[in-house]
Amino acid sequence: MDTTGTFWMPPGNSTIAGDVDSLFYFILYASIIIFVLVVGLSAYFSMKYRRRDGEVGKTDGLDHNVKLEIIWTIIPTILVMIVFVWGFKTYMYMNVVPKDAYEIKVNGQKWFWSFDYPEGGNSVNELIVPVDRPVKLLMASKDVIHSFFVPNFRIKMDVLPNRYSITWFEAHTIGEYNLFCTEFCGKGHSEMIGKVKVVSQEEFEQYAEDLAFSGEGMTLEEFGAKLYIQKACVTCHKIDGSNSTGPPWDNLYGKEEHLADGSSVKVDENYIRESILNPMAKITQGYQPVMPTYQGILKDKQIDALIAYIKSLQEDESLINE
Amino acid sequence: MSEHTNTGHKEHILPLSLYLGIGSMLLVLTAVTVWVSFFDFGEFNLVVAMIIAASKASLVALFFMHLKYDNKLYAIIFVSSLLFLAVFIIITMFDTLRRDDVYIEKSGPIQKQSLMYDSLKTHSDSTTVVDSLQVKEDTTTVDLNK
Amino acid sequence: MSHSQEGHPKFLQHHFSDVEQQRESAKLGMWVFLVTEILLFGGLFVFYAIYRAWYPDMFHNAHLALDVAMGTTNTIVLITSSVTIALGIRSIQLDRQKDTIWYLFATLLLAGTFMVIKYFEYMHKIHLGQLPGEWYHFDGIEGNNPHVFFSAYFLMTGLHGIHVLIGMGLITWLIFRTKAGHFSSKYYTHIEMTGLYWHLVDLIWIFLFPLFYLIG
Amino acid sequence: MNKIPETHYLNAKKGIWSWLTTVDHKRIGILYLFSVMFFFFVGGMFALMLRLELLTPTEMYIDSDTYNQMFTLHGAIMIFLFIIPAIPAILGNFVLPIMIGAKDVAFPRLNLLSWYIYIVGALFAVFSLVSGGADTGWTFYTPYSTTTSTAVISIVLGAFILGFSSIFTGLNFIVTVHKLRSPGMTWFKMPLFVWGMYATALIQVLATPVLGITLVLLIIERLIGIGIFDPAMGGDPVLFQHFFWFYSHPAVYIMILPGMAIISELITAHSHKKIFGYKAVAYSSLGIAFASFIVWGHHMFTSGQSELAAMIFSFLTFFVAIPSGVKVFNWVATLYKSSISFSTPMLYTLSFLFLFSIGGLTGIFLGALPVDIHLHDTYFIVAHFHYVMVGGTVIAFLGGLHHWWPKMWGRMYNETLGKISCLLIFVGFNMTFFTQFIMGSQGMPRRYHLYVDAYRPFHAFSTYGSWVMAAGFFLMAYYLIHSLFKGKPAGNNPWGALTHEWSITSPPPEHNFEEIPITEHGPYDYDKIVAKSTLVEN
Ligand code: HEA
Ligand code: HEA
Ligand code: HEC
Ligand code: CUA
Ligand SMILES: [Cu+2]
Repeated sequence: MDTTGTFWMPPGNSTIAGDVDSLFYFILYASIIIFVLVVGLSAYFSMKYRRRDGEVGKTDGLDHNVKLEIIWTIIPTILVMIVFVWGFKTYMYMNVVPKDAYEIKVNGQKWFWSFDYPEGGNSVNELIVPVDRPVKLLMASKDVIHSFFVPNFRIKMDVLPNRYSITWFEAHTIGEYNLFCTEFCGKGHSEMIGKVKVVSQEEFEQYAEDLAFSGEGMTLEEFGAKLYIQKACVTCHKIDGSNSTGPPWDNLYGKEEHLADGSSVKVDENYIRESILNPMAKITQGYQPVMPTYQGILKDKQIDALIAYIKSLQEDESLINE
Repeated sequence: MSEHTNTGHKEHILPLSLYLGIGSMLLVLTAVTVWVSFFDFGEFNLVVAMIIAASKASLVALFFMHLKYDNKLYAIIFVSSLLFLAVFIIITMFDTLRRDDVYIEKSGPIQKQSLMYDSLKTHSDSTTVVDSLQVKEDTTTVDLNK
Repeated sequence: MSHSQEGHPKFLQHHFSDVEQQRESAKLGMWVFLVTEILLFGGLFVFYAIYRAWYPDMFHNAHLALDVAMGTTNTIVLITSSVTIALGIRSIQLDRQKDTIWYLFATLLLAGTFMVIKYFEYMHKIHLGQLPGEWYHFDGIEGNNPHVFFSAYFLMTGLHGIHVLIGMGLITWLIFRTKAGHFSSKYYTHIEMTGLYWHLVDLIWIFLFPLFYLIG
Repeated sequence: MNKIPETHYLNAKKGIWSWLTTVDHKRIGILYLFSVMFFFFVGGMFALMLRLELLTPTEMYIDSDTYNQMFTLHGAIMIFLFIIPAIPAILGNFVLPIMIGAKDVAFPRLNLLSWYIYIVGALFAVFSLVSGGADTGWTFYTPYSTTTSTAVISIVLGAFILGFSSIFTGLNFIVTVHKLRSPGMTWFKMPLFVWGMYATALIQVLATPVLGITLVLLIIERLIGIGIFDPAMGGDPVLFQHFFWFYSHPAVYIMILPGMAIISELITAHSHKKIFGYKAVAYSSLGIAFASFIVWGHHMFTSGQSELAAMIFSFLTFFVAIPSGVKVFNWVATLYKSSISFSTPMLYTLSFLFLFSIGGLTGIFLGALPVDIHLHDTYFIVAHFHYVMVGGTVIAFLGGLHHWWPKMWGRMYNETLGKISCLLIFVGFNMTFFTQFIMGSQGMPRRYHLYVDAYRPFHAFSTYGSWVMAAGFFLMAYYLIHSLFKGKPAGNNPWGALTHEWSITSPPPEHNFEEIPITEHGPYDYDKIVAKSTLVEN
């Protein structure tokens, strides 16, 4: 099992990577031999039989050779059959999820990934899995087709709207790997990049607990602050007044927000809730309508916590209290 | 003019009676197919109807379209188009009917039509997939009797 | 094959060496064209086959909404029109231009009848809201996605109907040209080609009829 | 010294109108030449803009939406407006009837109509371009294509219309080959170019209608939601992929078979050697054509299609490789004991052998299920299809263009510049696209505007390569246009080749032949006949 990566392949960090790579290299070397044969011979003939100045005459009438023709039909046929059978076997292996696999629900959506863990936790754009344990991904999309691709694991599977698709892997090295969306899904397609974080079993349990955490023993505000990071709001919303993809959250609550359609609205609980669940309903002036919906991802309590957190970022007491 | 020899110069002029005969056979077959549709052969409904339709179609092609008398090339062309269509249908159905070979979860839509965008279940409370398939059945019927 | 200098007929195009070659080319071309037509419809048949296999019950329930009597009548009408156009070709082969015109005219009338019946069927469905896709607003058909059945129905019969209309245009044009004396037993390629086309339209209907009206 | 004949097809009639109403297959070929090359230029400019943007991992000068529209237009223009019509409609139209000793194609008016349809289709595509562009990729996958807000309908309609243009060309060739061969031109005396075009025509006629109906369904789905492809209406998006690839996989052989057809012609004409295994090469064209209809699902290995279907498709895919291999080996064997002249067309032929082998062999990687799962929708795919389409078809097309250029215009282009530009294209091409194999297997996804920093060196090198290649193309455009006015008269048979088109004047007379020629010898009987090159005298 190589984990270093080569000229052709990125490090292979899952159990199937080795199989895929050996087939890849088998085809590669066979191809190189055939290629050298084809190009080498044509180069050699071109040199040897090049037309010397003025020489124009009859050429050799050789026009077939049955033995040769049979050989170059049979040998490639054998080769491709080897490739097929080999590929077939590996494919079967790649397709049958081990019984004891840990099942994670994957949701693809323009343009981020979210993951639901059996313990009840949820994470966005960061898939956390235990090392050396098969993980089954049960995937569906909320809008268009996406595709779940982790080069280091050699797995890829389209994520379809209104239909489940399945893939699995077993990572054997701890680390952080790129997760790409490889089915074109619109503007943010190339930014629909996440991470797969492979951690030790103990660490994983810690994470799972953390993700499933529903704020017991914390104030709503504190919980909101945690979610702000955990659910990736931080990627688009800053709290230091600076602009990012989305409007900053500090001093947001209670103010009059100008909308793209010219009207304006007061930022209160209802508006924030709507912005989270149905972001396209009211677009803030000066911003693109790119915020994803968190419908189904955030639970009520979490939304409340986020609202409390946003509220806490308002310095002007008078706006909060009325 | 390599293919000239294949056909006689004189066009076949078929007797009137043949046209009328074939025409009436077609009408009879139409009656038959309507008639048998009142019986239920279960699985074979489709087969029976298609056999009758195919015989009608062959009559039209062979006699009205002169395939029986013309250059065989035309018949080859015609039949090959049907073959390619068959390839299209058969291989596509190899996929569409067998998506759940390995996993039943893949068998069908999660939800009926446009509901999907807002009601796709995220199993934060660890419902198993089979449960959610049940859910699907329910919503479907509920939806239909709305 | 040298140029036939004597009696070089008016309708012979310069790049053909004789009438026979021109005629056969046209016929081969027509057959190849029919192949493209079959595959064009073929896509819709695939659509039908797959959804029928997915939702057999829905297809059964939905097909009850179609009127078998009208469908049967239309089948008879179309088959008869196939006979008349075939007879039209036979007449021109025998140089009976008058008969040809009558037969073509009969075909045209039958095609018109077909379209009128189709019109009533369509109007009825539109009235009830048994329409394709988003326009579907009819209760009372049980099963998954009944609008898909009507999508298939309207698309397939619709495309077929368009072909009937095109055929009607062609036949009208043939009637005028036959009247003008353009055709004879020596040269009737256009009638023959239209005949082939018309038979194909009939052929497709022969399949559509049981698929939609008889077995659901 | 060679002379250009007094009257020929180019000056037999005069004025724009005579061109727009011409039914002469040669003139229609020329009409296609200019329109198709125009779109090649447009598509190429989009490609250069894409590459420029990809020079850096972050946004450089265009935003994601623009980038997405650009690769969509690049792909759609290159496929539907350039590569599919390129060889059949330009070179096929020009030489096929002459090669079989006919005065024209079977249906000259249909031929002209197909050009007008092409123009109308092109206008729709251009309309989509000016009305904001479409951003679906050339594959128009649902449900993205049914929900995006861009001008999808007009470009889809454009592709639909262009399909008819392609069908009519194919239909014409089938009938022409069957019915218009001159006396003595039996099936096995036909030049292999004709065989290739015939096999192509079969695919055009059988597959293109399915594209037509698919696109119509897509448009209707988008307009009124009929529920076949859009899951929101109970449809199945994977079904769209079946429909699309049922056409588009055979379509890739609509692109390569004509290229292979040209190579068979060039390799004999420029090495004055009888083709090795004539029948094998001829039949393998048909073999490829038929096999191409049963492998489409190899584009859908990760789409969620059933495992069984995936295996069937993988198995069948490999069988396409066998007849392609037969061709390649036969070409190489043809060179044995030949007399090779390093003319520009021959250089293109040798480049073809090099590049197409790489392109085709990488197809084997993709046909192998587990490997494709890793490589699907990465730059490995982009590299694969540019190697077969550009390295295969475009290179063959350019070879053919140079080969028949003197026949078309009666004048020679500058051979030295020709060789330089061929070399530039060859080197630039490999720089651009070989790099993409590596970054692809390293995991770089395609259709990415922004990318992870690790891939930067590959992208940068690839972009430099595209400039080298562009330089080659511009040089070519220069000397070819120059030759139209200033080129030396080429004479009837500059290459000393044996097919019919070289026995008539350059440019050919209006009706090709005074008398329909009798075919007495095979097209490649270089062991029996020596045709003197008319270039030597210059
Ligand atoms: C001209 C166009 C062309 C041609 C000729 C080919 C030829 C082949 N292609 Fe390619 N292909 C495309 C254009 C083409 N392709 C395009 C455009 C796409 C992507 C579309 C998109 O998604 O946008 C694509 C994608 C594509 C895929 C899907 C990848 C994916 O998306 O995941 C696959 C998978 O099987 C594939 C396979 C093949 C194979 C097996 C051949 C074979 O025909 C190749 C046969 C040739 C050889 C093998 C070389 C010569 C043979 C020898 C020297 C003999 C020895 C050989 C052996 C022993 C094997 N191609
Ligand atoms: C025939 C087909 C064809 C051709 C020729 C090309 C040519 C080129 N292509 Fe493209 N390409 C596609 C078909 C083609 N492509 C397709 C189908 C896609 C997929 C789209 C999708 O994802 O939907 C694609 C995608 C694609 C991508 C991937 C984009 C992405 O996934 O994000 C890239 C990136 O490098 C690229 C680059 C290039 C380059 C640099 C060239 C260069 O070779 C171009 C060089 C050409 C010129 C510079 C023009 C010069 C011409 C003249 C000057 C006129 C000449 C006149 C005479 C000779 C008389 N192409
Ligand atoms: C992909 C970037 C992105 C992410 C991630 C994101 N947002 Fe937003 N958000 C935006 C943009 C852009 C707007 C402004 C446009 C609009 O109103 O839709 C916005 C607007 C809002 C508003 C309304 C603010 C106003 O001034 O009107 C609220 C509240 C909000 N987001 C909350 C959240 C929460 C809570 C999260 C995380 C759970 C989150 N957002 C994640 C991009 C994002
Ligand atoms: Cu999601 Cu691309
Ligand atoms: Cu393919």
